[in-house]
Amino acid sequence: MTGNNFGFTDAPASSGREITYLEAIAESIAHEMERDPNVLVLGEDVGGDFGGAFKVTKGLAARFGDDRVLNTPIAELSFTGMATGMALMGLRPIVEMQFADFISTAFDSIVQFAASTHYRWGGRVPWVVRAPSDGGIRSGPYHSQNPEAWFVHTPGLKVVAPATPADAKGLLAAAVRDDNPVIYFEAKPLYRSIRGHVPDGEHVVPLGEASIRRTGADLTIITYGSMVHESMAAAGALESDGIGATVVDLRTLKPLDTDTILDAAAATGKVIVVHAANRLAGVGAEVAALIAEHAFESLDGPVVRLGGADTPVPFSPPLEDAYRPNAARIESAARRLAEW
Amino acid sequence: MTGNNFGFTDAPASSGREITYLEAIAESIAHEMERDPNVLVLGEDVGGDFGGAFKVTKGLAARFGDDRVLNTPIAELSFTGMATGMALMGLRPIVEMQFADFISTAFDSIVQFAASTHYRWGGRVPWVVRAPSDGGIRSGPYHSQNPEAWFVHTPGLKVVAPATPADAKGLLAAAVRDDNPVIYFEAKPLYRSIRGHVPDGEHVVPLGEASIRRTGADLTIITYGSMVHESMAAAGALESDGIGATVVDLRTLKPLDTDTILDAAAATGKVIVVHAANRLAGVGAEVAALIAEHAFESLDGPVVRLGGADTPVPFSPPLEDAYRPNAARIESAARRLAEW
Amino acid sequence: MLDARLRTDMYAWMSLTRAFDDQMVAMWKSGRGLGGTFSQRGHEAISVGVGMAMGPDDVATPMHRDLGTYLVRGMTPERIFGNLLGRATGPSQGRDANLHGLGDLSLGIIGFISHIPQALPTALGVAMTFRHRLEPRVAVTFIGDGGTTAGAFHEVLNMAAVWAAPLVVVVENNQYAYSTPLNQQMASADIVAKAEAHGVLGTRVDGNDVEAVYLAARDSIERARAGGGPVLIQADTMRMLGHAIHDGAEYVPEGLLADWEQRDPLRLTRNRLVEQRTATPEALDSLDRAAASRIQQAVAAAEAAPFPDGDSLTDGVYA
Amino acid sequence: MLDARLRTDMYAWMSLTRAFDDQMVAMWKSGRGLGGTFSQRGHEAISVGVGMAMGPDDVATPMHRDLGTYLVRGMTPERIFGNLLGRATGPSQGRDANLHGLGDLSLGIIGFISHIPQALPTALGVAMTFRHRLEPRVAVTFIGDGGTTAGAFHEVLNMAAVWAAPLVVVVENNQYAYSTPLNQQMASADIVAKAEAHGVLGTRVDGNDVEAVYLAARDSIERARAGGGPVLIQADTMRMLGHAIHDGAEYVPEGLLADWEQRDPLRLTRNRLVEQRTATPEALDSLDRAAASRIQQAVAAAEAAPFPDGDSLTDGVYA
Ligand SMILES: Cc1ncc(C[n+]2csc(CCOP(=O)(O)OP(=O)(O)O)c2C)c(N)n1
Ligand SMILES: Cc1ncc(C[n+]2csc(CCOP(=O)(O)OP(=O)(O)O)c2C)c(N)n1
Ligand SMILES: [Mg+2]
Ligand SMILES: [Mg+2]
Repeated sequence: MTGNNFGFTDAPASSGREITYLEAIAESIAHEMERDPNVLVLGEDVGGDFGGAFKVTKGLAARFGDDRVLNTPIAELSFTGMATGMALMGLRPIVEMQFADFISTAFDSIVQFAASTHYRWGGRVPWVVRAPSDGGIRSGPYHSQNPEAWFVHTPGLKVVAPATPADAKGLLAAAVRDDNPVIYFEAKPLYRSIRGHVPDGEHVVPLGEASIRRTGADLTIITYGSMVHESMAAAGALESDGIGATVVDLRTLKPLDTDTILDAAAATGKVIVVHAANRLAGVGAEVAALIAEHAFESLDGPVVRLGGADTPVPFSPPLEDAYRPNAARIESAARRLAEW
Repeated sequence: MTGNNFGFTDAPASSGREITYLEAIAESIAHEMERDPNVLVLGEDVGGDFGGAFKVTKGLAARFGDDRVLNTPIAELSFTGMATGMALMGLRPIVEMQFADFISTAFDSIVQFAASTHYRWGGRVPWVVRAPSDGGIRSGPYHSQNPEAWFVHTPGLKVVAPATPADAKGLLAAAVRDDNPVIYFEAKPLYRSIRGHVPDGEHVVPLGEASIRRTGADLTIITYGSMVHESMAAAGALESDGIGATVVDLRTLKPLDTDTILDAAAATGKVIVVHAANRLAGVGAEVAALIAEHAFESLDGPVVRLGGADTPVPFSPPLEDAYRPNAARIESAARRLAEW
Repeated sequence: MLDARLRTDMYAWMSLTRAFDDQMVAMWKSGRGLGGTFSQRGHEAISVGVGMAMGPDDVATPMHRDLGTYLVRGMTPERIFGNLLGRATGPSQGRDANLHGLGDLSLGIIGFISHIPQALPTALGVAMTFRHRLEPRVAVTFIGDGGTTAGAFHEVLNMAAVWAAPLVVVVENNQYAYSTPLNQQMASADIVAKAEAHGVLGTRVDGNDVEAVYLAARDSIERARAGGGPVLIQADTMRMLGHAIHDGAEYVPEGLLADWEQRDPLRLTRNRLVEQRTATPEALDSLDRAAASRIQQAVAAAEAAPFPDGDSLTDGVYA
Repeated sequence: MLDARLRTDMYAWMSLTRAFDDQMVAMWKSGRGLGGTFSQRGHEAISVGVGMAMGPDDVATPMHRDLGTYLVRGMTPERIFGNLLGRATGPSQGRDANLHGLGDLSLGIIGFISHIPQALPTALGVAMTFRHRLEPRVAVTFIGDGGTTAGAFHEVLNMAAVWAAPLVVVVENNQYAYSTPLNQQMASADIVAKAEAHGVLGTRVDGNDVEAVYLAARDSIERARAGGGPVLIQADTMRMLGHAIHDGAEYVPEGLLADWEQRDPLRLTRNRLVEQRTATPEALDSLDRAAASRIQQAVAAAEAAPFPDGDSLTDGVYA
């Protein structure tokens, strides 16, 4: 892994090429479309030569035909609902939200219908909603959101948030093949800033399995998405001062890998939970609460949480920088906790 | 307080009459409309002689005119957005969702626009969305939801959830007078099952202040809404076995009364957090995480959470009963914790 | 004129629908029900007429007043009563309430979702699947007058027109959305014009005349099947009982109900069949009796069926 | 014919809008910007024409191509550039990005919200407030062709018609929603017909002709003000640059742009003013120069303005 590289790899360097996070997503979509004729892509501007606001789907229409790469009008509620209808009939649509921020427009169709259908009467809804999320890139309140907590709280969904190119590919493959509605949060700031080794061809990362990115004896940082990289940077800095940090990349946010979370918490007795999303009632609250209930006896200090402020994501650099956790803040929280 | 009464009162018996939770809401709306000509009511079926699915607004149209009690078409997204426009112009709309379950239809307008407007450019949005929530009454997945966590996670909103008639009146008054968008979760199962003393005339319960419903030295139960009553019943049963329980009724879920939460947690060292909503990544996760971080040194046992299962709210009695926390389950969790 | 057998069948299905409804209303009023439910009275011609016009491989997304469609497509009254009564034998196995969650893809039925009008986008997805696979199948979806004021109604008509999706949208205009009369819901009740503005063919039909409904639905479905694109059918009727079982509907003027009662879909069909000598009153009476006893049998079976086990609570959340 | 002064003023405001846009595009292309932004080229006649037709007490909810409306209503270029550059001096104080969050109720402007088309329900609420208070004021809202395919567009038209709300909806049909041409967005581009189906009066106007836009807006606003109910104006134009600053718009056929370039709103107005001897080319040139220097001054002030302090992050979340 090069670029914004903190020295960890997903895949042995021998097994693939170095590609960007964005390329890994694009490759995975194409691979799944190749493999299964039921897979198709839909969303605003995804089709034609254009290939979407971030060009993730560029080239797919030429390769697979307009019929499998469908440009939609601006109507997230109904085109996501349409995907549910398609999924019930056996197709496997991959729906692109132009930005994760617009997923709230499709909310009813996701949380009320897609999420509950299997429980209510057995209909299977094998779709994936791709949601380009996260900030740090001066995009303001409407193009920077991390709304995963809404969906983790909702029964019947699965939620993933890859942090590396290899996981981006492998989790998308797993999401497409899963028989349930999966929301796939892409971290926009990683799109082109992160490169990594990604296996050629078939590569599936099972849903529900966290990844331990590094181990250290003193404390555990539990995180996901772009904050994995900030946490790794912090862990590197801590190590030079003799503080050993384990970094757990959750990868799947629903269902959570509680075993890995609790084992890692118990192993170090001190835990920091970090995400870019609003800390208040975020996914980190669930992780911290799990630990406070089920790893209580092993705890040697408070379960610390870092996350976005309880404000919209602000635009101006001084504000956005104040809003967002980063390596320096993780590091200083870790130092305080280590001294506990 | 009579009916489903666990021996606690909000107001001195001398200061008011005994009325139901539903009557208290209705009285508060009328009182606010009387007091301030800017207050108006809108929603599906709220107007005319009908007065809404639960008859909360019955009589208001005759008293205040059709112009202040507006029947809307089925268009939650836009009539809630309309309320935001009204609020920006200085009106104080009270919007009724027919059921809290349909608040997801209005989601964009609440979480994206109303919630962020003051931060983004200073516009004030003094509206209240009334959301008849909660289950236990065999209404199935679409008429039993407790979606408060979505909104607690969203910056810029306030969220309240009264458990008693007096608080129902007083929190609604405070919500209407607040200059921010407030979501007011009514617990449907309490509508007619709970009666209590409610002050006549002016009665305002400030937002952001939890209420300690009873004190006990051994453990603290932190809860809100209908589960306050189940928790009080459990506390009563525990007391007869010599286990003293403090019960904290949060009342306001956003902003949380962190001082009261942390003080109560520290005082007993053992905490159970209970709500009817899905436990996973629910409001209780935030409460538990707060305690695990900021009251860690005082903790004498794991922070236990009880909540709904991670399933849609099922209809059939054996399933719904299995889904939902109740006094017996709270009591047994408390006994286990007390023995820790 | 339509085949005599077909026309008598229409009566039979409507009679079964009515018998179900009468029984359900009586049970719920007397406390033998569970939770709430929705009366079907007034909607029999629409739900049966459209249901019978559909082909076996077509797929329906019925709404809460389309009991006839479920029955015609083969969902047994036992199963539906099982759902209403929260039994393990209903299509939702006790998980969903009343007429929600009555899904069975083997019968080409997608379970109803409460959130209005979420069924429409789903039906569009079904239609687009057929288009995608070049299958000669049609998705048929149902919506109330109230549902047409929700934005997704228009989003779906618009997209269906852009893609010429094989979708038929049946608007059941029963004059009310809960307590709200049509004129408080919309300035123009010409829903056909709204469809046409999107480029969707529209047609209006007497929703109490089962043969008219059948013909409109048959033609629309065949047009959609042949690649002619989406069609909207506005079927006008009256909701004869309250919105739901607890609703006395005091807000509905009595005269309005009396007028529509004259045009009761079953009475209309019966009179026509008798006048045109397609069936004798006795033959129709005997259909009514058969329907009533079929329903008795279904209720008995449903009431005898087990509730789901509380331990199964978390089963089936995921596929 | 309209007053000469008014017609020259229209040119002046369009010239200011164009000068702002040229400067903004140049700055952002050369890396002197912050985040993204949206070019206004092609929309000057609409945003200025409607802005000038509004009364001082009317309220606008502009979209992302309505720079002219902000300027006409008195929001200074300094403040707008301040917003674009994330400075504390913008109406959002650095909290919202580019043309979002430019709200100032003292100017009768509600800040834009990204989620399409959330501005419409807001404007309906503004209009309903005026109706409620019996104030002779009008809410004017703006939406793109793309926005009309979102359901809330219809929800709002429907409710506005039911309540005869004093609302004017301006549809800026610029042939594209991002990369998606009109014919992939909707089967019928006759948006007036869609309004009329809801019972909303509709009218279509050449969106590059500022006088035509002004007249249509003036008449619609006066009608709404007089209690005549809502009006929709479909103004046709072309988005001349990409969707946003980063978008090369390779998907737009070059010939299409060349055709529309002939009908550039500024050129059209200039030619007409000169032909009709309302203004000399020199007078118009001098307006252009004044506009350019006004913009230079604004950029200098905005670039010199402070960023907000990171410590103010959590201020202002609540009122
Ligand atoms: C989004 C949404 N809001 C509110 C409701 C509550 N609700 C259930 S049925 C109904 C009235 C529906 O009227 P209509 O569409 O005309 O159908 P009808 O009941 O008359 O057959 C309402 C408001 C709902 N189901 N979904
Ligand atoms: C609900 C929603 N979905 C997607 C977007 C992203 N988006 C911003 S502008 C735009 C195109 C808008 O097209 P149109 O309404 O025609 O306005 P134009 O940009 O052409 O002026 C899109 C898709 C959005 N802002 N809101
Ligand atoms: Mg109706
Ligand atoms: Mg456009």
